[in-house]
Amino acid sequence: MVRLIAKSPSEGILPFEVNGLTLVELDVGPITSVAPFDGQAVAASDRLRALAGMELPKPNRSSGREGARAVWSGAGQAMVLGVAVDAAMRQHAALTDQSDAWAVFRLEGQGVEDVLARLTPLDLNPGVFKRGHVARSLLGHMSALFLRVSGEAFEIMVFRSMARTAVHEIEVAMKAVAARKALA
Amino acid sequence: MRIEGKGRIDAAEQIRFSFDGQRYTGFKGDTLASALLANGVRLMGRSFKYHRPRGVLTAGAEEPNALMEVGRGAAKVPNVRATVQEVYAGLEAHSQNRMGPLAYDLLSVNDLFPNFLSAGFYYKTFMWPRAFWERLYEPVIRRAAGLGALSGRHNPDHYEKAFAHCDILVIGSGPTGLMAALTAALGGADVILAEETNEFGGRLLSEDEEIDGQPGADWVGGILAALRETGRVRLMSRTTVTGAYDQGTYGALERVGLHVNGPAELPKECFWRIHARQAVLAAGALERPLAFPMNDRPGIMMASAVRSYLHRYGVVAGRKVTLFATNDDAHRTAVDLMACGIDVAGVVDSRPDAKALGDYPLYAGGEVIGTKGRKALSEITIRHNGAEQKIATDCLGMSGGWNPTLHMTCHMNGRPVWNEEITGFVPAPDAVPGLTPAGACQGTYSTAGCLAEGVEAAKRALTALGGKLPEMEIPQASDAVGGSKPLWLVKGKGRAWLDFANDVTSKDIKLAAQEAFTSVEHMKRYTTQGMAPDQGKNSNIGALAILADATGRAIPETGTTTYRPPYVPVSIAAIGAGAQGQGFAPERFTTSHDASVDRGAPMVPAGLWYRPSYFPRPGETTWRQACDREVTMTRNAVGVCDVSTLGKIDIQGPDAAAFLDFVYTNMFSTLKVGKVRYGLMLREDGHVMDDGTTARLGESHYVMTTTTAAAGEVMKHLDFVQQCHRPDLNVRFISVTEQWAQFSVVGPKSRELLNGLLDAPIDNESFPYMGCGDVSVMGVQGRLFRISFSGEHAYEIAVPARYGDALYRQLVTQAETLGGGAYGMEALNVMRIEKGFITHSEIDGRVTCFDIGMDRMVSAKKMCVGKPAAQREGLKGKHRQQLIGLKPVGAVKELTAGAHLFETDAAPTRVNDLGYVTSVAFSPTLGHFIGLGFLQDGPNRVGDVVKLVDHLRGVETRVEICSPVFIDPEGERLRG
Amino acid sequence: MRYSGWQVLKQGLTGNRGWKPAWRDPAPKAEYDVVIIGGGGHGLATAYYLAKEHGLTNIAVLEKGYLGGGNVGRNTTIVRANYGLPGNSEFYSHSLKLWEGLEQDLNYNVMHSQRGILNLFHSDGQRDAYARRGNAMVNQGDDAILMDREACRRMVPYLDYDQTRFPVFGGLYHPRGGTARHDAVAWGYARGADSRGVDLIQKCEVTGIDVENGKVIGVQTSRGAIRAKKVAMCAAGRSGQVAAMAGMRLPIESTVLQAFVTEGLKPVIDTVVTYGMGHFYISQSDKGGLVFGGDIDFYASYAARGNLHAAEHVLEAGMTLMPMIGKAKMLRSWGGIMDMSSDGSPIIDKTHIDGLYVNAGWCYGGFKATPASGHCYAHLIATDRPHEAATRHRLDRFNTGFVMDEEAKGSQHNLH
Amino acid sequence: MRIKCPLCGDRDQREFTYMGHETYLDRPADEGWSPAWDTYLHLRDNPAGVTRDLWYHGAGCTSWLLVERDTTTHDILRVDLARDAKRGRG
Repeated sequence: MVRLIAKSPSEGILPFEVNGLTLVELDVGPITSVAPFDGQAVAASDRLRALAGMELPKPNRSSGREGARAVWSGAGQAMVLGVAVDAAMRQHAALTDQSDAWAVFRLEGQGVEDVLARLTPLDLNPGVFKRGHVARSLLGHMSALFLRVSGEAFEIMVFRSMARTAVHEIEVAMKAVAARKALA
Repeated sequence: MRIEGKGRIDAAEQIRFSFDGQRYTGFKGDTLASALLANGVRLMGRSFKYHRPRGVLTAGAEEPNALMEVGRGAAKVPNVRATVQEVYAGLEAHSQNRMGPLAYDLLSVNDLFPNFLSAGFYYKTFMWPRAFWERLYEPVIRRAAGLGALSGRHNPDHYEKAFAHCDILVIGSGPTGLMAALTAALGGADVILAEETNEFGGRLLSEDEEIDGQPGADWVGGILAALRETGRVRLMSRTTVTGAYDQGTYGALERVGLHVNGPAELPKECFWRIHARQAVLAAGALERPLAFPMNDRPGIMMASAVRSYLHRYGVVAGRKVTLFATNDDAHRTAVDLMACGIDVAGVVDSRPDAKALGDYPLYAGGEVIGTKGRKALSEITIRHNGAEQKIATDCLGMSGGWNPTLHMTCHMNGRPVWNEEITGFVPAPDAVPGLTPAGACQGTYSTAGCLAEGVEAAKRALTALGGKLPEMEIPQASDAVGGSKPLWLVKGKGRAWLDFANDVTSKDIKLAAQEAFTSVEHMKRYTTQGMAPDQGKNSNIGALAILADATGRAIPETGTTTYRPPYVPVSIAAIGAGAQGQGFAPERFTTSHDASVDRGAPMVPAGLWYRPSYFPRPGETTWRQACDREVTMTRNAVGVCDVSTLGKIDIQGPDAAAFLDFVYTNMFSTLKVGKVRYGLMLREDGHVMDDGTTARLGESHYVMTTTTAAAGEVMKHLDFVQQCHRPDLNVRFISVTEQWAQFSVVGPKSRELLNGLLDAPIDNESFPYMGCGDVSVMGVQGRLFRISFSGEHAYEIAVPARYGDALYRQLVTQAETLGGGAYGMEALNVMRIEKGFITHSEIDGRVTCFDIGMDRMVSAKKMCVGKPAAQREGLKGKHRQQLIGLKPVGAVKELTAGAHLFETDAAPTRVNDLGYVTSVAFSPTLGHFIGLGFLQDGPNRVGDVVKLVDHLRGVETRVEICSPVFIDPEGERLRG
Repeated sequence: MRYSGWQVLKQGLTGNRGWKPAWRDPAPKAEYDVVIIGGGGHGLATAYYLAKEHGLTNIAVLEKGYLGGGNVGRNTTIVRANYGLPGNSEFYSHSLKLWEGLEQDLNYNVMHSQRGILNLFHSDGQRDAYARRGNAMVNQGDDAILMDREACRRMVPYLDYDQTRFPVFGGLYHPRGGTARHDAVAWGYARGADSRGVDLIQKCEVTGIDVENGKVIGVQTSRGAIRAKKVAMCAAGRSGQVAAMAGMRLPIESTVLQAFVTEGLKPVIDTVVTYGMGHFYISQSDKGGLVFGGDIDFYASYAARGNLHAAEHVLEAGMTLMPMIGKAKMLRSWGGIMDMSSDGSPIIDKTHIDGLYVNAGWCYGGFKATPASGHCYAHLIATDRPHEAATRHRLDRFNTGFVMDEEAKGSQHNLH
Repeated sequence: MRIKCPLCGDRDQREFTYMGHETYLDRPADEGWSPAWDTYLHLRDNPAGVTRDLWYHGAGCTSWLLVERDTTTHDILRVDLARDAKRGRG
């Protein structure tokens, strides 16, 4: 029997590189939103720790590491990336499969903040927004999630349907930054 | 004329450019104005009203006269200040606001009749005959008015916007700003130093002045090195801070690529949104022109500008220079010029006790009372010791003292305060929260004072941030303040200009006062004083003083002056950057987008999404042919359509059912697991907000669907209801619109099609009408809902979005083998109209549940959002226009949506208006047009004939009122 | 003094020394038949029509600042009668007819320019909604033309028809719509009212409304108490504060609307153009500036200034719709205070206090309403009956549900 | 304008949408139309000065916020999560 072939959100348009900066699409595996029910936040966090060795992150923070990470994604909500969340957590939290809802990018290179300064109103100054920090905010006019994974790299999540726009806008910003550098 | 060895230009790099077709040579570092002056060009523009010849007045962004068109074709920029535009190779500039060549502007005929063109003359005439305003007067006025011209073509250049964040923003890099930035950085703050011009240093680059025993420019270099060394200062040159907004937000315009021939990716300008926790305003001061008879000729410029051209560009604007001043500052111009061997023919100082600083003729207590030279100054007439005297001169530098550049402090409604000591306005205290003015912009005019205030202001900002205060040594510098005595108007024969760009003279101000326009705002609006491109930077204070004099009041009691953002004009392309073309809003693509395009479907916007309009097949030449075929195909076999754009919200929790009961009019707590129910949602004001189906997947797990259009609004509404009304409910919800690709499979063969793909076949038992459940489709876990928006036996199948493209292609291919295929929005719309299903064409935001015949869906057993307000008398009853169906009477070519309904014998006027048509379609199923609409007391008029009138499309026809459900009213097909 | 071209010549020849004050500067009298609170466009027009149409001349207009200093001098000057709902339809139609004779009536050139308004639409659904509105306009006796994309291209060729995010499908054209010189409208009415004996009193702030036994008897002001038989509130932007003096709460929340003007440019935009997929409208003033605006800043405010985010949205909409304006430079931005009513339509009504009248809730649409607002308000004040063009503008309509929700946004004030 | 979201921190205004006065928190219990409903939906003090109103952090954490502001200066005096405020009011 024919099988359904999976397509990634940015298939065919990524990766690319502009003047030392790279934008790639990440396959982070399963993504599950975890929203603990009233009074269940601690229990849900404990359950996640038992399951994947990480807690439910506090606001604007992440936990875990690449491959098995939890990122705070809004009021009373986190997204667990890379590990399947045990259905037994259901008694503590609303679990919703979001594995296909997001396009996840990694933008990396020297001056990555200069590119993002053209796209988001967040203060991503390394002294303010450190490794492991997370923010829900805007990328252009799109809702987005930003995670700093290193001094020169961010993971950026946008809704799947807007992946093309996001990639285009990041690309334009990368080129403008490169053109400025060439001028200097 | 260029003075060798002077200026900060790079004499090694020659640059060729053109002005009005004439080729010239300048140097790197020149502005267009300095390069033209160096080439002896003095006539640079024409004034707004009288079209008088004008030359350059200033050396900065406040320039009112030397406005030009720069660039060619679509890239042309009008109203460019020649004083700001840096020259680059190939720069092409043209003079503007002229009819014919610049030197022989035909519209200068206006200058012959100034008395007939006095302030506000146009309010008093051009009224007869009435129709002549649009046909004659206005077109003539419009053509004569305006300044530069837009190309009328799409902007071809890249502009960008960006955000920046800092602890302390320092605006201006003169002595005040440099010391503020250094203090702030040494105090541990992250600093942005914004400088309007290409070089840091401000006025220090335009003066011959020492700091700490070094030439000013050298001292600047040292401070810049120290700033860089801190690693905390972001130096932004060519960046003008344009506005102060709430909570430390500032707008700033950076000229990124206007001074070079850059690549296409290089932005011309960048509009910055800077968030600064604290800011120091060190914007300096602008020199005040003097109002004396015929003070507008090319060659008359600001005394400080003469110094700027000399020291920054090595340019002198004349061979025989005179000065007219009220203060010591202007004498520096004479001294500096003489040091370069320039002939200074005299300094006219209105102060009787003025002292000369050098060996030049001084006319203390004198005034300039006239000038000569049509296209360039040739002579001035002065009155000195009661006698008149003529002096030959080709450049007159004038100085009426200084006005603090306090504009930013007005942006949050701060009103400047009159300071008698400096006879000028200074910023109101704490006019902008977190912004500390320092130096000349608050009236401190000595260099020593500026240096000290820069330090103080930065310390104040550091203190507010809770930072440490560094030990700072104040450099040694001059403490001269350039003592000035105001002179607001020199009496004499001839007009004295105030607002050069708008051609406002002292007489206009007096006329306004004479006609009762005595408040400052009235005067400005009546005379257009201060409304020109310089926004009154050069003239507002002078005009206010003359108004005060004309009304017999002191300046402070006459009023104050204010400024609104932006400080300098900002390109629309800069603030609107990113939006040109597709960038205005994100584009959302369904997973089936490429497959639809592959099949030739025209994709049309649906909110942010794109959806296929129809799928043309060979031989079909119109959309109607495709649409009719898609409808027939679907109703007879099977059709497939992507419905992923509908909002999908996953709702979980012990109180999920109670929550849904509260947001929907009807009950969802009674819905059985594995079932779907139609739901109606009201706004709290009782009108219909949205509708959709909600499925119960588990005891405490639902998935709600919304319309495509209202998905975002509904999500926000649910958040509001839960957080602000019912935080007691233990419920969680999240959008899953993006997670699932969802396709409707519609028609009598829909189950057959699905059973070819599902891993376990379904039947009417396992999936009855309004049933739902998990399925496995080609090995992928999905969900199946038996719901219909067409009246047919239909399903919606959902799979994780990564499989959307593949599943859609499979579904369409399989449908085609069954005699069906893909259908688009047009066919979807026809089928839902045939079945009488509503969309936002019907529930347009003014419609109530009563109007759509669903008032019985408002459960009496419970409270819900909108229920109380829907009971108002205005929202129900016979006066309301209610949903009906329409079908043609006799041979009717077409019905049109947007038409209104009348009794057949009534005139189609407002008072007879009974309703309107919301949706129409040609029904291939029925073979004629059908429509949905709203008619007063409609349901009681089924069978009546009314008149449909569409004035706009020329349609007038009779239609019969019928049920909105045109096909299968019993719903047999749905359950088949 | 009658204004005319001849007068301009005559005065010009004598050095313009003969022009008389446009209005007097009277001290307030102790008592008036009618006191109008607010010397903006609507208050001045009300005074003018009370004097002209109803013979009432013992009237004072009390203005806390200067005449015409509110929204009449801060708007984008658009004049139109293109509403779709009963109530608004006849009211703005009435207003446009008054506009069409205003210069001659006032002997003041308010530069009413019927250069046409083009409302663009960007989908079939929007086209049908506009058609419904256009048909309502014609039903009312006003003019409307439905234009397709090609007709738009001929009329406004400078739009981006090929790349823009939301393509232009067509437009609803209102030929009699246009613009006027906003300040001149206030000045023309002021001069007309003054010449008929109305006292225009500037720098006179009303600080209290005196009510006795359910009847209004006068007002307290910064220049003393003034007795009055009737008091007419007409203080857009401060309606809530004025009504509070009479113990009233209005269905109004005040917000900011920003407007923008560019530097002067040679003629390039000949009609008023509005965008259908974002909030943006633009025209070119006779002086050459592009005058444009968009949506309100959305939050409650009396600061009369806006923030960058709203401004950016407006300019972004301009750039996607007509990228040729990119090279024009925004010269000035300003904000007006909009009294947003709960259905987006205004109120002209009596109050529960005898002799106290309310004129409020003009949202961002008060300028074009100026003549009809004054005309209908004057009629109500003089006769105690609503003018036939303003029968639905009632204060109690929110409670009864007979609302006029042109924008179809519901009861949330800031959404209209 | 910037608003300090209790969860996300200091953010640009563009992440938020405004709804209206805090009156909206006090939904009347009346099942039928009543003067309380007229007040709730329509009537406002509309103060020129300190007010409290509701904002939605839609592009952030999706919290509704209760913001104490001055309508004449745009100063922001205090920000709370609306759900906490509502719970406090019962």
